[in-house]
Amino acid sequence: MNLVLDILSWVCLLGGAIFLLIGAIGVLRFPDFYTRLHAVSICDTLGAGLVLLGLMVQGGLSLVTVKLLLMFYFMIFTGPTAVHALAEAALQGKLKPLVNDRES
Amino acid sequence: MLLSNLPALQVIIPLVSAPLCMLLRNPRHAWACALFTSWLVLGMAVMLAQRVYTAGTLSYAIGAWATPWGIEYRVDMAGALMVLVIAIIGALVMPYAWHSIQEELHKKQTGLFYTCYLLCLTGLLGIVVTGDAFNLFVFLEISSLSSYVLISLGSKRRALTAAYQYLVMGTIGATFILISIGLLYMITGTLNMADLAQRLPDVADTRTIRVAFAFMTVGVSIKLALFPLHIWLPNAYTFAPSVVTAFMAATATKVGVYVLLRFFFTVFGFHFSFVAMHVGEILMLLAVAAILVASLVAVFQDNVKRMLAYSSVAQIGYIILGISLASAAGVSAGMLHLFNHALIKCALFLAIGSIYLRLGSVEIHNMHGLARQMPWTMAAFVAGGLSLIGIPLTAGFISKWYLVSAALTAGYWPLAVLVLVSSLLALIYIWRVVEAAYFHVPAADMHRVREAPASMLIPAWLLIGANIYIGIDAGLIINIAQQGAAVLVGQMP
Amino acid sequence: MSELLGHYNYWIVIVLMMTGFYTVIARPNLIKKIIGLFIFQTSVFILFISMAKIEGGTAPIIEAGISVYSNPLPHVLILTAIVVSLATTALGLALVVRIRQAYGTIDEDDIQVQDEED
Amino acid sequence: MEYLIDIVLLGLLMITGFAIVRMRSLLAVAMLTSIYSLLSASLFVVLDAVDVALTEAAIGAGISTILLLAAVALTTDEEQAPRHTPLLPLIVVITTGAALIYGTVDMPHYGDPASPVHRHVAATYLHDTPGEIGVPNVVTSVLASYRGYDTLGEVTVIFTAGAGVLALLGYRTRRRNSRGPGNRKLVVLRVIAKLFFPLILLFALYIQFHGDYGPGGGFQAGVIFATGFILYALAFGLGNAQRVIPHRMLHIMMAVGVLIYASVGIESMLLGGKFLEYRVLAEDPVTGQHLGIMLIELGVGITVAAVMLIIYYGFVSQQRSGDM
Repeated sequence: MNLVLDILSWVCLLGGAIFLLIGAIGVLRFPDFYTRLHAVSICDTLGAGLVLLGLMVQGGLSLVTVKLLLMFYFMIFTGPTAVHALAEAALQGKLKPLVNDRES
Repeated sequence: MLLSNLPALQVIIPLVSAPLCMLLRNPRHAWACALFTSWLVLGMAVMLAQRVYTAGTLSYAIGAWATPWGIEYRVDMAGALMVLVIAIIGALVMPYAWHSIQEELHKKQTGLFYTCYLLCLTGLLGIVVTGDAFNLFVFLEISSLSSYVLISLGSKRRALTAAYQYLVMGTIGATFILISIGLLYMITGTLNMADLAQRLPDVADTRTIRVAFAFMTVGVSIKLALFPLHIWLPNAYTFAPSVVTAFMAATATKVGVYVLLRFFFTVFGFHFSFVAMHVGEILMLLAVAAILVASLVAVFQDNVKRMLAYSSVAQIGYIILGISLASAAGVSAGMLHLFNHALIKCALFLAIGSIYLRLGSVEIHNMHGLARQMPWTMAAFVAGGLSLIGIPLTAGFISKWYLVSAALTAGYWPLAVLVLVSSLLALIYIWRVVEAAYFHVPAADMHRVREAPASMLIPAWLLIGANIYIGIDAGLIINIAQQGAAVLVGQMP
Repeated sequence: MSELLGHYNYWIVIVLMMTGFYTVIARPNLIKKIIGLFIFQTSVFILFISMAKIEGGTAPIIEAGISVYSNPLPHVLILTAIVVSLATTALGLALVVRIRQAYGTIDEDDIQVQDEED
Repeated sequence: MEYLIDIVLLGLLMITGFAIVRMRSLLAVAMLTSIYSLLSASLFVVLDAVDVALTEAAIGAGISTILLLAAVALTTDEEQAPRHTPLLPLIVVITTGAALIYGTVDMPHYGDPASPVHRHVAATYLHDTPGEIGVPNVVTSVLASYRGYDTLGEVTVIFTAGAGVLALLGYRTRRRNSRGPGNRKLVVLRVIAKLFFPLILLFALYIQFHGDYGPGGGFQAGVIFATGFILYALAFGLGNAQRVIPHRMLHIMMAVGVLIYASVGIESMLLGGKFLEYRVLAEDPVTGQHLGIMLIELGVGITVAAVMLIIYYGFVSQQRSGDM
């Protein structure tokens, strides 16, 4: 049982790490601000979320898990809001999105 | 209860009255609060000095925790003298402040001005009485932060840049001090100064302690404006409100000197500081440079406040010179000059503040014929100037005399010549003001200038009176300075 | 070799401190200077906290079954120092804002030029 | 493993530090400074300093960044190229650094249990805290009791900063913000802010009163409390925030916090003890310590929260137009 939990948590942790990595690469490689935001939001939700999930599995049924759960709750609300606010600010600042049919 | 808690109350009372002062919305009430507190502090300082004079060093364990674990307040004779200096200046400056501040500051800022003044007082007193290295850092920051604010309240826009420059340099200095405290703690495992002094000799031969010593010296030197780290001082003194200049010139740098003395003699010990690290020679070199360069620069200033600021740098040079002689006579001469210079400079800056109030300017070329309009103020300035030069029968003479004799005893006769030369330079720059005020034809609109109010004249004249009194009968103050030096230099061969 | 490795932490911290210190004294921009001070101070905090670390220790919160704790005293000192650093930063930035209102620039050299004109 | 994390974090710190020196855009530098703080907070966790990490994250990465951004917004973003050769600064910096490196040679090794730091004073704190103070978090017991006077000084420092910013920037009370067309776009932010505002305040209270048992205490709680209101002000405009918590009230809070702290000390003097000697506050010395620590942490929290908000209001009210 312990082994199963361990494997499960490691899968989650590694998965989270991979998503974080993908997000980071995306921020570097994507052509403009709005697409980069898209990459960032993966880090916030899936990346961090999976890491937290993995840790929860490690923590078992304890106060730690409750705290992690609260953190997860906090992240899934704040992450998208922050990205939304950023995009909104960029739009207000007259930053034009990159439209297709042009290579950058 | 009062007597046994005196060392703590000395600092706590201004600390508590600062927030109270902020809550008072009426500027007059805030002023009254600050005034009352300053005089209360003075009363306690006198009581404290009396107790130390009769009973010897006082130690007070805050929170009743035994010494290396809790924070200790420790007041010896040197500390009591410093507390007395700060309290006297603080008490005399406050009655003066009312008119001056009303004129120079925006009405909304006056309440906050008095709050910051009380905080600065708290910080300075806290630095002097504490026996804990880190607590010293905390109170140093209280006094520094409040003095940045006080300086920035000056009426010209350059007050802002002066305060900014002081903030940056002061914070670098404070961070250096913090690094030094960290290194000391790393090697000895303690923060209490007495405990440090006990543990340091065993580990004094490590490179870490040497570096800690160097950082402490540089950090404190920035605070006390030792040449060439003085560059913040002229601007800060020139553009701060008059009261602040008078208060800070007399106390802030002096407290820096005191911290240096504490660390050199009490914490690191005479042997380590002066024999192993040769700090005496270095300081003497810097002090000589400070005296010569700053006096020379002062001669060429048109703004009297700036001129006196450079003169302050030179006078700090004298004090450091006394210390650098590394003898009991030298240190007591330094402490004597520290006390006297506080009185002299405060009186001079108070006189200049009165002139600024009435004339709206402190440039020499605007002061032509001023003596006829403001006879009492100018007379105070002249008396203070004479003391600054070191004419016999003034306090300045006494301390210079002791300084020269200490230098001669130590075999440094060129230093005696140096003191003479710089006194001549002082004569020149004071004379330029006197010449303009007494012997030049008054400007056309000079007749509109009135004498300063009594509340501003009396503090200046009290200080002048003290100056002359010390010049005639210096017995008590010399005795205290020598006792203070003896406590500090106790372990000296 | 272990002689050298024993101090690597401090050496990096010193480099960090000097990065901040350099920014303070070399950069003419007033905000950059404040940031430099902030970096300088934060790095000094790391120095303090590094010395509190003990091998195999845990955070100094007493719990049954744990006997080795890191040294709590530097933590306390640094808590104080962090607050002091915030106070300095806030005051410094407030000054910068006022300077900008008075001078229209936050570049040290420009300010000096204006001051000389006064 | 711990060493690996340590080295990686230090490496990242170095990269961030160099980037801060090189970058010209002050907005970017402000964000990098925040990252620097956050990295050092992570490093503090690795080094077992959880209380410090919490504080650094809240103060360094949180409030300081907000202040920096506000200052940049009020001044200018672009840093001019330096016009002098940085030779003298370089010499000063290299000398200082070399001196420090020279000093490290005789230092005890990193993590060495035999170093004097761990032996002399600190060992007693760890040993005596359960019996004398009775709180598990030794950092709290040293902070609030053994070295409680430092903490009073620290509150005074923060108070000074608040008074200073007030004196420098003054304040203007805003009328209630109008709901212009531009504000409609903030609707997502507003919903989330409304949702989280009570939670942040709740979390601040938790940090405030849980400080005896885990990381936390008055400072961190005060900062988090203030952050809640800053979020509110960001989403709904300064005018509305000032209706919730007016300026005059902040002045009073700022002073009252210091006074609470100091009066605990004075009370213990009146009861015949020394200044800040909490054990005389109750019959049982340990209960007295508990009571004292709780009261002073409350004082700290109130002052810190008030000052943070005063500083924020001060900066933001400098802006002439609308929302920030």
